[in-house]
Amino acid sequence: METAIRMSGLGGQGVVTAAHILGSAANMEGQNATVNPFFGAEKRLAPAESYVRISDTAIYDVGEVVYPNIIAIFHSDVITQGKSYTMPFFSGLREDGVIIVNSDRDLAFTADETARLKDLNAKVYFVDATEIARTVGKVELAANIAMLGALQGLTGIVSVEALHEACRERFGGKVKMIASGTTGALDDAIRKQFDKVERLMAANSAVLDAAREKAASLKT
Amino acid sequence: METAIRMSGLGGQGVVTAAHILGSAANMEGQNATVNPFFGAEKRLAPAESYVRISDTAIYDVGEVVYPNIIAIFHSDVITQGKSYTMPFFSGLREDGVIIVNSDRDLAFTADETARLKDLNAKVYFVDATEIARTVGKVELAANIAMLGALQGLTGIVSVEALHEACRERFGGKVKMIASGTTGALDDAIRKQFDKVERLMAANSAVLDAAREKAASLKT
Amino acid sequence: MSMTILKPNPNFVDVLPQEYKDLIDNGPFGGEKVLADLGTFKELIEEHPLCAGCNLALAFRLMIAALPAPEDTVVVGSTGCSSLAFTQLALHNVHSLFGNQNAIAAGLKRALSIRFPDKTKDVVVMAGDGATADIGLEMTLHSWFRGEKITTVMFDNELYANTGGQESGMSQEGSVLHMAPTGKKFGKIDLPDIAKAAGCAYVAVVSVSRPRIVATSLKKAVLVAREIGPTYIQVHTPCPTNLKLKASEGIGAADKRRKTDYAFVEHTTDAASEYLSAQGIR
Amino acid sequence: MSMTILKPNPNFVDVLPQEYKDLIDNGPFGGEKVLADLGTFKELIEEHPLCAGCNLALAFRLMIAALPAPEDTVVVGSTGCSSLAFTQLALHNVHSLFGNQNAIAAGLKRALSIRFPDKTKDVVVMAGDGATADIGLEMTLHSWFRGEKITTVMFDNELYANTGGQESGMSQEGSVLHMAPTGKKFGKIDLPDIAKAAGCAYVAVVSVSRPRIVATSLKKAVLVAREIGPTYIQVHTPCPTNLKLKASEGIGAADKRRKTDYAFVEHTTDAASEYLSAQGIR
Amino acid sequence: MSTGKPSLREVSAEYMLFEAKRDEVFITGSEAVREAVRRANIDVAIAYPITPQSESMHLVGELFAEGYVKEYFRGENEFAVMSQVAGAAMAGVRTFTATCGPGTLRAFENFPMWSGARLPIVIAFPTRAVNTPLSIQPDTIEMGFLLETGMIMLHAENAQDVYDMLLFSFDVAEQTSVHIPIGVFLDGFFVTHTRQKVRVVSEDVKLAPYNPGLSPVPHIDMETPPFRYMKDPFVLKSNFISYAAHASWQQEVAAAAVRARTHLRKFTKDLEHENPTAPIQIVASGTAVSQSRVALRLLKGSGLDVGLVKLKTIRPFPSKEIKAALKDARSIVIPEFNRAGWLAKEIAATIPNNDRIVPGPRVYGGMTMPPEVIVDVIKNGTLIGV
Amino acid sequence: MSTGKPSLREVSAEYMLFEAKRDEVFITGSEAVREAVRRANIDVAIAYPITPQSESMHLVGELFAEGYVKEYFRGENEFAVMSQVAGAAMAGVRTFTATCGPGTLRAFENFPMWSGARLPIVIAFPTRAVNTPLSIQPDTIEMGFLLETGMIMLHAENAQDVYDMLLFSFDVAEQTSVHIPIGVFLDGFFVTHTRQKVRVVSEDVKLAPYNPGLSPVPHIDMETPPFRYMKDPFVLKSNFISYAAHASWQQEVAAAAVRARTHLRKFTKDLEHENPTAPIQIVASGTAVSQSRVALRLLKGSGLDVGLVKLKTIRPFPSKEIKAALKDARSIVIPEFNRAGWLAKEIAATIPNNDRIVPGPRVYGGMTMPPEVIVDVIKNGTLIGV
Amino acid sequence: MYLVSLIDEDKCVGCRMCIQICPEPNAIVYLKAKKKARVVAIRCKGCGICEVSCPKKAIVMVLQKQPAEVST
Amino acid sequence: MYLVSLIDEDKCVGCRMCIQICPEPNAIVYLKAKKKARVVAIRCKGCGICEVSCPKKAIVMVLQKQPAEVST
Ligand SMILES: Cc1ncc(C[n+]2csc(CCOP(=O)(O)OP(=O)(O)O)c2C)c(N)n1
Ligand SMILES: Cc1ncc(C[n+]2csc(CCOP(=O)(O)OP(=O)(O)O)c2C)c(N)n1
Ligand code: SF4
Ligand code: SF4
Ligand code: SF4
Ligand code: SF4
Ligand code: SF4
Ligand code: SF4
Ligand SMILES: [Mg+2]
Ligand SMILES: [Mg+2]
Repeated sequence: METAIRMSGLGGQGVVTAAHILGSAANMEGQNATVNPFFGAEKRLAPAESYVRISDTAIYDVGEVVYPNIIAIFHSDVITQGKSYTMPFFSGLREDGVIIVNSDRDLAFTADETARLKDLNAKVYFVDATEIARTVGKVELAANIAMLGALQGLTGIVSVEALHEACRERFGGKVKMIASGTTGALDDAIRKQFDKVERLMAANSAVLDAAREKAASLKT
Repeated sequence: METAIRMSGLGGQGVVTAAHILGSAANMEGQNATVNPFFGAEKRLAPAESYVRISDTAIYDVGEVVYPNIIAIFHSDVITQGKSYTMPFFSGLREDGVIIVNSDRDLAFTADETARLKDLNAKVYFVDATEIARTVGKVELAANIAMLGALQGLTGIVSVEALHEACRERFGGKVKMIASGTTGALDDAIRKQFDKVERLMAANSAVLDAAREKAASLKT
Repeated sequence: MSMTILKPNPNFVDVLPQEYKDLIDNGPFGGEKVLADLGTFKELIEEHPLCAGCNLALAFRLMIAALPAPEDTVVVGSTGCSSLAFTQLALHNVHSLFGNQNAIAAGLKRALSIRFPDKTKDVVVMAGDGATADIGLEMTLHSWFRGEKITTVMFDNELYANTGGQESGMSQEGSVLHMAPTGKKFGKIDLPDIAKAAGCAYVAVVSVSRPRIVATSLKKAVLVAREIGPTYIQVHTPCPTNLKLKASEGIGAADKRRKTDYAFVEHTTDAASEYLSAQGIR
Repeated sequence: MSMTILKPNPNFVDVLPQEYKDLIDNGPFGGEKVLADLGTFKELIEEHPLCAGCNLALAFRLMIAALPAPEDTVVVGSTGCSSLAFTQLALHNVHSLFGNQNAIAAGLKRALSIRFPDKTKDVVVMAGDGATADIGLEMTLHSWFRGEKITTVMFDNELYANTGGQESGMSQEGSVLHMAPTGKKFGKIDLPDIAKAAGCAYVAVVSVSRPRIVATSLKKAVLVAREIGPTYIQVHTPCPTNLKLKASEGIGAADKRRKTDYAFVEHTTDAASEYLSAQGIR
Repeated sequence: MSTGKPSLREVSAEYMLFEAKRDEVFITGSEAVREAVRRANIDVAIAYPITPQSESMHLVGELFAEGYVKEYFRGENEFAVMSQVAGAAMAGVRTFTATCGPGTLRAFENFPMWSGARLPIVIAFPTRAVNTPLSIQPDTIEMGFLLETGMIMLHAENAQDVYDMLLFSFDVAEQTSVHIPIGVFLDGFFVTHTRQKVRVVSEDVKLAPYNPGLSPVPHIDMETPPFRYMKDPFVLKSNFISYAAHASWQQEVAAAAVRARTHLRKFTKDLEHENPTAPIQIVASGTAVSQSRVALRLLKGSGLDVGLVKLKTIRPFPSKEIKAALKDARSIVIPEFNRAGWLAKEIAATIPNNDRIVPGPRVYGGMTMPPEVIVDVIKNGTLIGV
Repeated sequence: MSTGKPSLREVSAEYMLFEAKRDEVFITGSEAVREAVRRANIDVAIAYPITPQSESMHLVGELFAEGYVKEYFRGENEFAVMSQVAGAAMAGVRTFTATCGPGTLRAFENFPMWSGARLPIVIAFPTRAVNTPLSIQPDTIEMGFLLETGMIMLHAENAQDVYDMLLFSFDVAEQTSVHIPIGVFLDGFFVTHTRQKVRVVSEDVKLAPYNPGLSPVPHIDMETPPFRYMKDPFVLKSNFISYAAHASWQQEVAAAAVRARTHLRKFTKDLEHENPTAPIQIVASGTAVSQSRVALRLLKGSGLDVGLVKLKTIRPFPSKEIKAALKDARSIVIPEFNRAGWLAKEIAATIPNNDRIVPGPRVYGGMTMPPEVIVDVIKNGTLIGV
Repeated sequence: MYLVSLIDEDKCVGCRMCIQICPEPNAIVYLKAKKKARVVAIRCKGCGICEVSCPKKAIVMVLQKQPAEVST
Repeated sequence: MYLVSLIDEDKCVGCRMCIQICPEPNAIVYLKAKKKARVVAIRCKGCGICEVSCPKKAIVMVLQKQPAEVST
């Protein structure tokens, strides 16, 4: 069984980093995984997308995930301002899929959208990941970690332990993530906000757990 | 019947010009003709070659003449110093062919060469074209015209009148010859030696006739 | 272009985007705008995808606003961050290959002179430092040698921004960048100096942190290029994203350099000065 | 290269061309030759196909004779008349593409430094004005910007000779040439000036009509390039063939220009001067 | 810059090609380029020398000096020249240039750009070998490299073809439904430097000028309203739209070449077929056709029945016509002036039962192809069923 | 410049590829390039950025900073870089570089020069579309352009292929009987930017260094006597010798590629064949193979019997092997990530009865090729006998 | 990313510095009548350049999520 | 083309100017013992540069056809 995940957000939010961590976590715990970004210009605030495939058998399929099982929306502008390469935000969603949106409120969809989501038997969750990042991690830029926590809490696609471990690996500096062009530069910005790597890792860890618990509580 | 002519000399001697004039003459009198140079670097004193094909039927064959009926050697260095792209100088000569060499004396060939020329039933003529140019035309650079005269006198491949006419056309400036690269520049040098085009044309005309008569007298 | 061409056919007005209508009703075409008018008219650039806080975007915005005759100006760009903003520009503009901007511009300018013998069409090249001084240097310089009547603007962010922050010939000595992992081994290319030697009639080195100077230099450059010869503006637009600065810090970084090694420099040939004075510009 | 490598195996001597044997017995390898020795030793160039009276051939001959260490010198050429002489040169030399000579040289020099850390291999580029200032300009300049330790020589015959006399960027203003049928519209590219701005440690402008100056400049340029940085020599070698002069008139044409607008100019950075003095060269 | 030759009478391409009276002149292929350009009413021509192209662009320069061409200059290298020509074409004028061999490769990136930008540039390629080792000799290898650049490709056999093809190329390239570049290929030296008879029309006519109004893409002149001005352009709205934009544009360029067929066929056949029922067929283009003609002569009386397909249009490739022409051939010989054998590959990929093909002879390095070699391949190659 | 990493153990390519213990890492294709380069004992690497190549050459730069690569810098453009690498290779050292798409076309003239100069450069091409319109997306069109440049071409399906192919390429390219460049092609983004499992050997080994003494052409180092020093060189002595020199050199370069087969086969098969007896066969290279693998999965149980040929060596083209593999195929589907369909053309020109081929599906513009599309072509395209 | 600029009209003196230093076209408009600058929130990318550049410290960055409050 | 250079040893003072100004390598040799220059006719292209450059007018251009006379 292959699970395909699409993450949509804005440049600078860390969707590529989030995908990397999720894929690494799956890989660590012995699942097959591949991770790749959307191949576009990467600018702060421009649409950004990344993809993770997780499976118990070999994964061959390459490129953008056209038919995701899980969609994570990192910024409400993706939906409300159309800041996205993939319109509508749930296009291609497979049946019984899950959508997780970073928003401080439940967004109202059009009647048509609601009907189509219902047809697909999709579950939509709103999690205020930015707020969790701000309050728990003291830095908004950890919103991507909060989204990962929420995703774990809602889908259990990887274990909590693996996710923590992958997170530590990513920010511990042992393995440097190789992201294309500007993404790499954008991604480094968050490190600058912490004087010590340990502190960043602790903050991330707390954010991850808080979001995970928050999301789990929403699960229907 | 197609007659193929190869002219070999040194850069600056005007083998390209000579071929042009010969081909034009044939064309003027209603024969089919094509003219082309050897496609090499063109430098003063470097080997130079050009080719004329004359026929009563359409000519298709392109490129260097591999099997000439007539070979005109504009400088003895072509034979004695090996200043040539085509070695030996008579390579490819068809049976019953004619060779005309600009030289003040009869060059001695090796026994082997002599035998091979004899096998081919080739006729070899030595004409001191440079001397004729110097004495009759007052300019060594007209040696190429002298060679044309000799060629006419020995082979009659074009009429005397057509040759004169083509010569006038070439130097009259009405039709500018388009030669590749340096050839064009080399070719202009001769004009500079005469204050008036008419004088150049008269000199050429005299050289042509003198050489033609000289050659005809040699004809065996 | 006359304003009648711009005015939409009334039957089609309702299908046009509001942005276009705003541009026609309250844009800069026809009547010349000055820097102080910004904020009161519809600009020629629509929302672009460049980074928040991008200095290059600011320089681009200021220069487009300062064009003396936008209705008869065509702009030639090159691959790089700026090319992403070009698609949002309401002037005819070209993007073809990385680095060939001055060759395209030369062909354009000469052809426009044939087609419009009685009108001036301004041709302005705007490209990155990599496009101008590295991969396109030969075409930049030869357009100047030939005296092409075009304006060349370099957005000098001192690196290849669009591909993720690699060293360019305009990077500072010692900068540690992608493809310069042990620090750049040579100093910035002195293109303003070379521009003088190459025959530019007007050369200006400006910092994005001084909007007024950016705007006036651009205007001078375009005017001089009309009559006198090639002109060159090098505008310093450090890239906050690749310098790993906060979005708000980029402009300060520019201003700091302006006060040290990136001060305003202007070189005007006598012919150009004369011409500018005759136009009432000092 | 040590002389033992050069010495032929006695068993093969009889199949070697006489020219090669002369070169080993009486050539310039190993012992340094000076200009005055010409005519007494076997030169490194064999009979070449360049035109009778070619100034470029003369400059080439003088410079090859002036190399401080021919046994450890490699020469990089480009397409053009000179490339026809390169095939007759008894030094390792490269011809690859038209205009890429300074890029080839940069790669060569860096690789030779890796292979021979304890030895100096001189890398000398010799190419036409078209190769250096037109089609290869970007590679010429960037090799200088990067400070590549190579010597660049331009044979300035002020046109594209090998293709039959077309205008080049180094042609004089007003010259009527192929591809400039109404006369060239702009002046000679001021490459010596640009070379200075680009960081050359030694720049010389010389005329072929002064053999001594040609030889000493070349030697200085090669020495400075070893330790200090890139060097550039622009040698005026007007082309009698394409100028439609008699073969004997070319050298005079060069000398006439030397006395007007092609005078000897030398620019030596302080570091280069110091280094040359230390070598006992003034 | 000049204002051209107002004194010349403007005529249609059809008139120029079919109706106008012609005179015979004895000129080289390079001069044939000049004669075509003289009558083509060209606005901008830009040159960079390279053997064996230089003569033709010298002559175009002379036409500029005489006022036949409005603007002309020498660029700094071929890459720049092809971009300069592109800039001029974008501004809405008629353009011409030429290069070959190393110059073609130097400028290479421009050619797909031209097609993609829908520029109706006409360019002559007097083909030449490419380095290393350097050779200035004829070789058609560059045509193989250019096959997928989107341009229309015509291959001339002789100076007459050059003259005719260039003149009608402007008309075809500039059709609204086409508007992509056309390359006319003439074998270096074999055609460029060979003086031969060419029939040309009188010098007092010229083609009607380029009409910028008929371009399918807007020119860069600020004489039409700026397009695509909106806050969130559609193309950024969806992966699929963004991908499809690129893909469909490529398809449109390819389709333009296909649409060009109709227009090309007004002036020329895709191929000419001599002795079509013969069991042995030679297929060739350029001067390989000429050499094959001589081979046919040599084969007369040999008992071998041989036909000859002269391919003129290389892009769009006339697959259907080739298939039809070779339907009944038992053996197919494809002489080429290049090592790669791109034409043999095209045909092998096109026709069924491609084991009928005897690839070659191939001559490269600059020598002419002795017709005897073609005869030899036919006599030996085909009979032993290679 | 550094002196490299003397601490690493020198091993043969065979040991590196087959014997050394491997560990599994979770990396992108760009990182796989780094891991190969780390172990390849490279002297000179030169870079110029272009998406999606930049990351790999950044990483090579980091290896330089760490001492794994002796010399590294950024050139001024791709044309220059390819000449700089050539210069270094001429001097007798091991070189590496990478570029793609527009960069490949910008540098184009260098590639036949490399082959002609017999330079064993290894270059990675993370393939990308070419302008116009600009697209940074994956597209294999550049491979079609490079087919006749004389270089050996290998096409990687995934990061593991990239790692393995690069490492053995040095060994193959540097053989005396080969000594021509090798290009390793990896689909941009699909491979370069996709994180996946790759098995790599430990970091304490490196390939044995390049041995300049084994070069079939002398290096430019003045360490061997100057050659060809005579008054009248033979090559100027005869048209035929001069022509033949160029032609035979081209043949020798082509022959070197053929000789490379033996060496390549020590390390890889020309092609891999899954389900060879199936009447329907897919032939693909690069990530089109991956998408085809998924298609095979989707087709399981459909009743259609489909095989898959994964082509790894594109040059020298394994004609005999392809013919054999497709001998009994009734229908052949060739999915490609480019508009031109160069692979379909290669195969159509190679196999008999090429009407068995269903060309396509072709996806370009950067989108992935949904396996469903391949299934669709097989289900519909083949059955209706297109 | 999560912020937009907000001008305090009480502090703003209409010097237009913010307008000329903002990298986004038409993101700050000038209210001629009031002689004040005003941010068009929908066009603001929240970079904060105007904030650091305003000589009167009239600008603050606020969380984007209150569109009603920002874009009046 | 048809000429080669010939040095009159009586006039030659051995200044070597001709040697340094000849475009052809090894076309004029210096006879150390005699302190004179001598043309190697087989290498001379007859350009005449040495003729115009010799300060002593010791050089004349002669017709190439007398090899015996020239190359001694
Ligand atoms: C021939 C070619 N080489 C490389 C690239 C990749 N490329 C695109 S933009 C760019 C860098 C642009 O740098 P610069 O000109 O300084 O502009 P910036 O992005 O910094 O504004 C590069 C290397 C390309 N598109 N084409
Ligand atoms: C890419 C490319 N373009 C053009 C040429 C043709 N070409 C060969 S040499 C030459 C001119 C050389 O001029 P220059 O460098 O001044 O040398 P010169 O012959 O004058 O000594 C040209 C245009 C070529 N070989 N390759
Ligand atoms: S990467 Fe730098 S230059 Fe490019 S848009 Fe972002 S801030 Fe501007
Ligand atoms: S053409 Fe000019 S530069 Fe070239 S070899 Fe002849 S004289 Fe020398
Ligand atoms: S900079 Fe400050 S004071 Fe000036 S207009 Fe803007 S908000 Fe008002
Ligand atoms: S925060 Fe930035 S984008 Fe927003 S108004 Fe201020 S300067 Fe403009
Ligand atoms: S220049 Fe004259 S005097 Fe001097 S060495 Fe030569 S021949 Fe003798
Ligand atoms: S004539 Fe010319 S080639 Fe002969 S010796 Fe004198 S200078 Fe040398
Ligand atoms: Mg930049
Ligand atoms: Mg020159």
